[in-house]
Amino acid sequence: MNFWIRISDLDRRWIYLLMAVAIILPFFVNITIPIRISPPTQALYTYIDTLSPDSGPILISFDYDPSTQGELTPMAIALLRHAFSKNLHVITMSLYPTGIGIAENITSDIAKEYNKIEGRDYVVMPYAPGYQAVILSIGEDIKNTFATDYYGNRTDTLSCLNGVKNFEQIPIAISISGSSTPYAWITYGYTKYGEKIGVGTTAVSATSYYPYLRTKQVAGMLGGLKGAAEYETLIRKFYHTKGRSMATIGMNSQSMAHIIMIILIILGNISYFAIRKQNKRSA
Amino acid sequence: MKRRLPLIIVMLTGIGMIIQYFIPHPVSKAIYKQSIDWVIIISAFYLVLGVGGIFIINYQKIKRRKEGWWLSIITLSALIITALIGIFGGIDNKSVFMDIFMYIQLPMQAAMFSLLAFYIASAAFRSFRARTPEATVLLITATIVMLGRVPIGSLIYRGLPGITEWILSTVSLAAQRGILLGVGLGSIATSMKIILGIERSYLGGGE
Amino acid sequence: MSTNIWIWIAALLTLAIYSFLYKDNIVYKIAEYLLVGVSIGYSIAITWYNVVIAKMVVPIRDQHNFLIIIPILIGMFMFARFSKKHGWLSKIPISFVIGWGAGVAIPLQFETSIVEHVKNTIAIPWFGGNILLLVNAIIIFIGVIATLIYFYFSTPHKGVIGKVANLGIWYIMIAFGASFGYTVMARISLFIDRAQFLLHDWLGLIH
Amino acid sequence: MRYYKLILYLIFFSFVFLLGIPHLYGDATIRAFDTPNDDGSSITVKWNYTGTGDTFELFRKTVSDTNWQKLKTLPLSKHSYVDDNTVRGVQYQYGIRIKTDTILSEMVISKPVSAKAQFFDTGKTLILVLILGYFAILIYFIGAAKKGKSLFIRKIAGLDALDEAVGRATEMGKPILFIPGISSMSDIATIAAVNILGPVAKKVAEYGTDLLVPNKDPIVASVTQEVVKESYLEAGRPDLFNPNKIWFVTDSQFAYAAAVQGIMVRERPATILLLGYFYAESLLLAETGNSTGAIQIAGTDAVDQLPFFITSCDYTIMGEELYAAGAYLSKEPTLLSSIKAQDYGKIAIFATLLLGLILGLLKSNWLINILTVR
Repeated sequence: MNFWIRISDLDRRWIYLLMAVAIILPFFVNITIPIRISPPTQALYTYIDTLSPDSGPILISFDYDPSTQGELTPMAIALLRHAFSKNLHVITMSLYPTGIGIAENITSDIAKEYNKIEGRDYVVMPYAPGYQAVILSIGEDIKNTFATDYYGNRTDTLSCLNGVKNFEQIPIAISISGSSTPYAWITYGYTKYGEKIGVGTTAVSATSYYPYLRTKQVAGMLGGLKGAAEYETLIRKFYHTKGRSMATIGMNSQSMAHIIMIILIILGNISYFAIRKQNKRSA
Repeated sequence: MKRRLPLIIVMLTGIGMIIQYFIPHPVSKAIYKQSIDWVIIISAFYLVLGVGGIFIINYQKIKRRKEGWWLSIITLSALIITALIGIFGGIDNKSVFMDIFMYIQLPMQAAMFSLLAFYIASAAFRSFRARTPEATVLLITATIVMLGRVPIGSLIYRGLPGITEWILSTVSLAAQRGILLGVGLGSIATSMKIILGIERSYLGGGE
Repeated sequence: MSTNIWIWIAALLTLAIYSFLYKDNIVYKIAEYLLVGVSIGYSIAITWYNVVIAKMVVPIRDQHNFLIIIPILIGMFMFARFSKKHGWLSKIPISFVIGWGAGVAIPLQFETSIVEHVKNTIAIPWFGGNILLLVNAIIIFIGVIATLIYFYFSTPHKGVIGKVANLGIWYIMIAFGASFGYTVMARISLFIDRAQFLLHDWLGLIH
Repeated sequence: MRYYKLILYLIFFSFVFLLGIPHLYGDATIRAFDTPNDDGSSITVKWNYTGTGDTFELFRKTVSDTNWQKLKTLPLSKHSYVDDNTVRGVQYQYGIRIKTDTILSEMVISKPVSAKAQFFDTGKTLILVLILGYFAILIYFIGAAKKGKSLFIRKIAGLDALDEAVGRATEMGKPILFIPGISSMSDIATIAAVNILGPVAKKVAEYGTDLLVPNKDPIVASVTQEVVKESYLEAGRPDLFNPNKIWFVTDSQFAYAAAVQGIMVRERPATILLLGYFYAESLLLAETGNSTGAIQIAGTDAVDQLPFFITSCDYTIMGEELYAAGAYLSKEPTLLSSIKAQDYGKIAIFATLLLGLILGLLKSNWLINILTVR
């Protein structure tokens, strides 16, 4: 019975190693754990899927900084792939000065996958200060908010923005954020201009948007890595997108890690009871 | 005077800020905005003090060749270099300062933060043992919620995400609300004691 | 494999932090002292721009807001702590900061952590027609009272009070379990992110 | 008799007045007034209209102006508008027209009005009442405590362990590590932590043990330094006080955690006290401390972090117990008085909850309306 005592006092480094393996292994081994699509993800997907190239550009705002990149970047990538697969025009921007670099990197990377050209198929906007002011100003005239794009081209010369004045020509604005910026989009974009708002947020913040989904103030939401993985599943299924499905891989790691943790907890408890029984017997 | 003046200042600023809350007049709003800046400015002086302390401690370590004195050289030079590059080289997105932040500070902070993935597992393994009924409840809820959040959970049992959601929005919410109500009452009472000059430990004990 | 020197630095520093999981070692120590130094240097530079320039120099020089001199003077009093005779002056800045904090907190605490929670707890949908929502609201109501009773200090936990307080403990344990399980996912995704950085951005082992 | 006539006149003239409005689509009235409880930056316009039409057109002019300026086109479902683009003190008049695609009605015009700033926000009366009431209870108990009335407080788990933990460190000749949270000084949890630090430092000084206090906030660092110095003085051992052992580490959360983690494994403290406000680093600190085999006592009012302390520490002081602990240890009766006030606050909350329950069953929204702070 010495075994149980050893399990019970297992050196924590073994646990660390187990966790590391559980998380890293799925990167290399192809496991498919079926992913069930949750209603908020489905809602966002369906809305974007009904759009056509003449519905006007969709707007994706990268309202996050490097600290929440892990959870949020896969969402941005999945949304961009969906839009580019459908030949929709895209405007990307950020309400954060530190988010603008991320927006530019990711948008241009994904655009390359689809041979999309800046100015014609998509636009990256530069940083403009103030959340409220920026959103309100897009509601009036986006070319006034951003006189030039990120690369310094005048926005009124870009064919992608032909006939686009304000929210009326932008069918949806999606805020990807680990903080409270989606609230600003809801308050100023939806309430004031009736713009459809989509939200991509971290797993921890996701629950706070449920009331807004219920009242339809938010058209759809991706919550955490799971939400991103669901979206990736949808676009893989219907558009056969290639490229790394970061979140799906991450989700496999996530599932593996949770399973390992639960096995550890069960082992811990078995050893606890075994040792107790042993002690009772010896007493 | 020496003992009284700090307490009088506490009382005046405290009551002033309470009154300000009730006055929508622009003068009151302006005072509030200005006061935030004042607090930020005053706090900045403490950073000077703190950094001064760091210099003294590390300098002494180096001077006396204490164990690990050369590590102090790393801290001090990193501090000085980063600060100088920031102040003289600018802090915008394309500056060297931002590179230092993005590729030195941020990765290490993120790595520190991510150690939690390991620690949370080891903490759960060690302490989630059904020793008492209360501990058992804790361990069962934790397990349900843990499973309810990943795709594999709904493969085991379809209803798990729903149960998770339900626990979080009822029982869990109730307990948190109860704790927060108590914390609210307690911290208001402490704030009031501060304004009344009864609570003055922040002045550094006794007198 | 990455050819960007910054990525290499970031990756090696990340590994240095992870080496602590095995045991404390010289590489971790170097990373730790470097991180401390860089992070203070970062704060100094940020404070320089956001406080010294934006809140002191600009208001005085460009906006002629000479009121800003007051908090600067108050902040300077802090250095009096090095003087035996005028040491008491150093308590003035802290008094201002603490009094301000207490005054701002009192009404806000009442509004956000007391009134709002009480209101949400009594808003029970008795006649909404949805039994599930009603039951949930009642579970919350009972939980709030039980948890709050646990934190009642004026009577020992005996008799009826003891029983209700015990129920409170159960609520609290479920909440803690749920919140632990809920956090697991977020913590693990932190390491997933770092692992992807190391394996993809740095080593290019996964695509 | 004269009043009777006056009323008749009034009725007569109001008829004439009403007839004077062109009845294109129905009757409209408009009212503009200073928005209550604001800083004097807006005017609220409300109108009533029953009749047909497509949209409202809202106009504005200053009294001295002759030209109307169109403010906004609003749907027929709207009956109010807050004009937040006004200059305080200037007199404005508002007018509204009802529009169909072919016709525009006559304008209905409001009385002149100007935006004023208020000196008391009546929407917040409830908060004022609560503050004053709570103040009164607190002052009553402070008075009682000063008169020497003994105030019963139940035992707080983890507090007794504190003495033991300090004692253990002295026996083993190892240092005690005190972490006052990572929040600022205006956080009440930090103040409670500082309150506990005083007595702990005194005991440490009496036994001649080492005390380490790394800080994440420079203000907290300067306060903890003062507190410990004072305690050593009170214990009669100012010679043992070393200001370098109570220091500011860095103000970055995870850099601080990295440094404290290092201190834990290198200094091997026998006792670790984690008291104050914590964020995600709570488990980093508590797990590392746990791995060194130290006795750990944690206390925080950060609800989100409590589960992690419970799993990794030997004793956990939860929520407001932390404030009580500080008062309890300091043995200052006036400090204890606030715990009594808190308990009365709880009784008031119970009463409100029960009243709300009963009123809810009676289908009354009265209490909920009162509790709505605008």
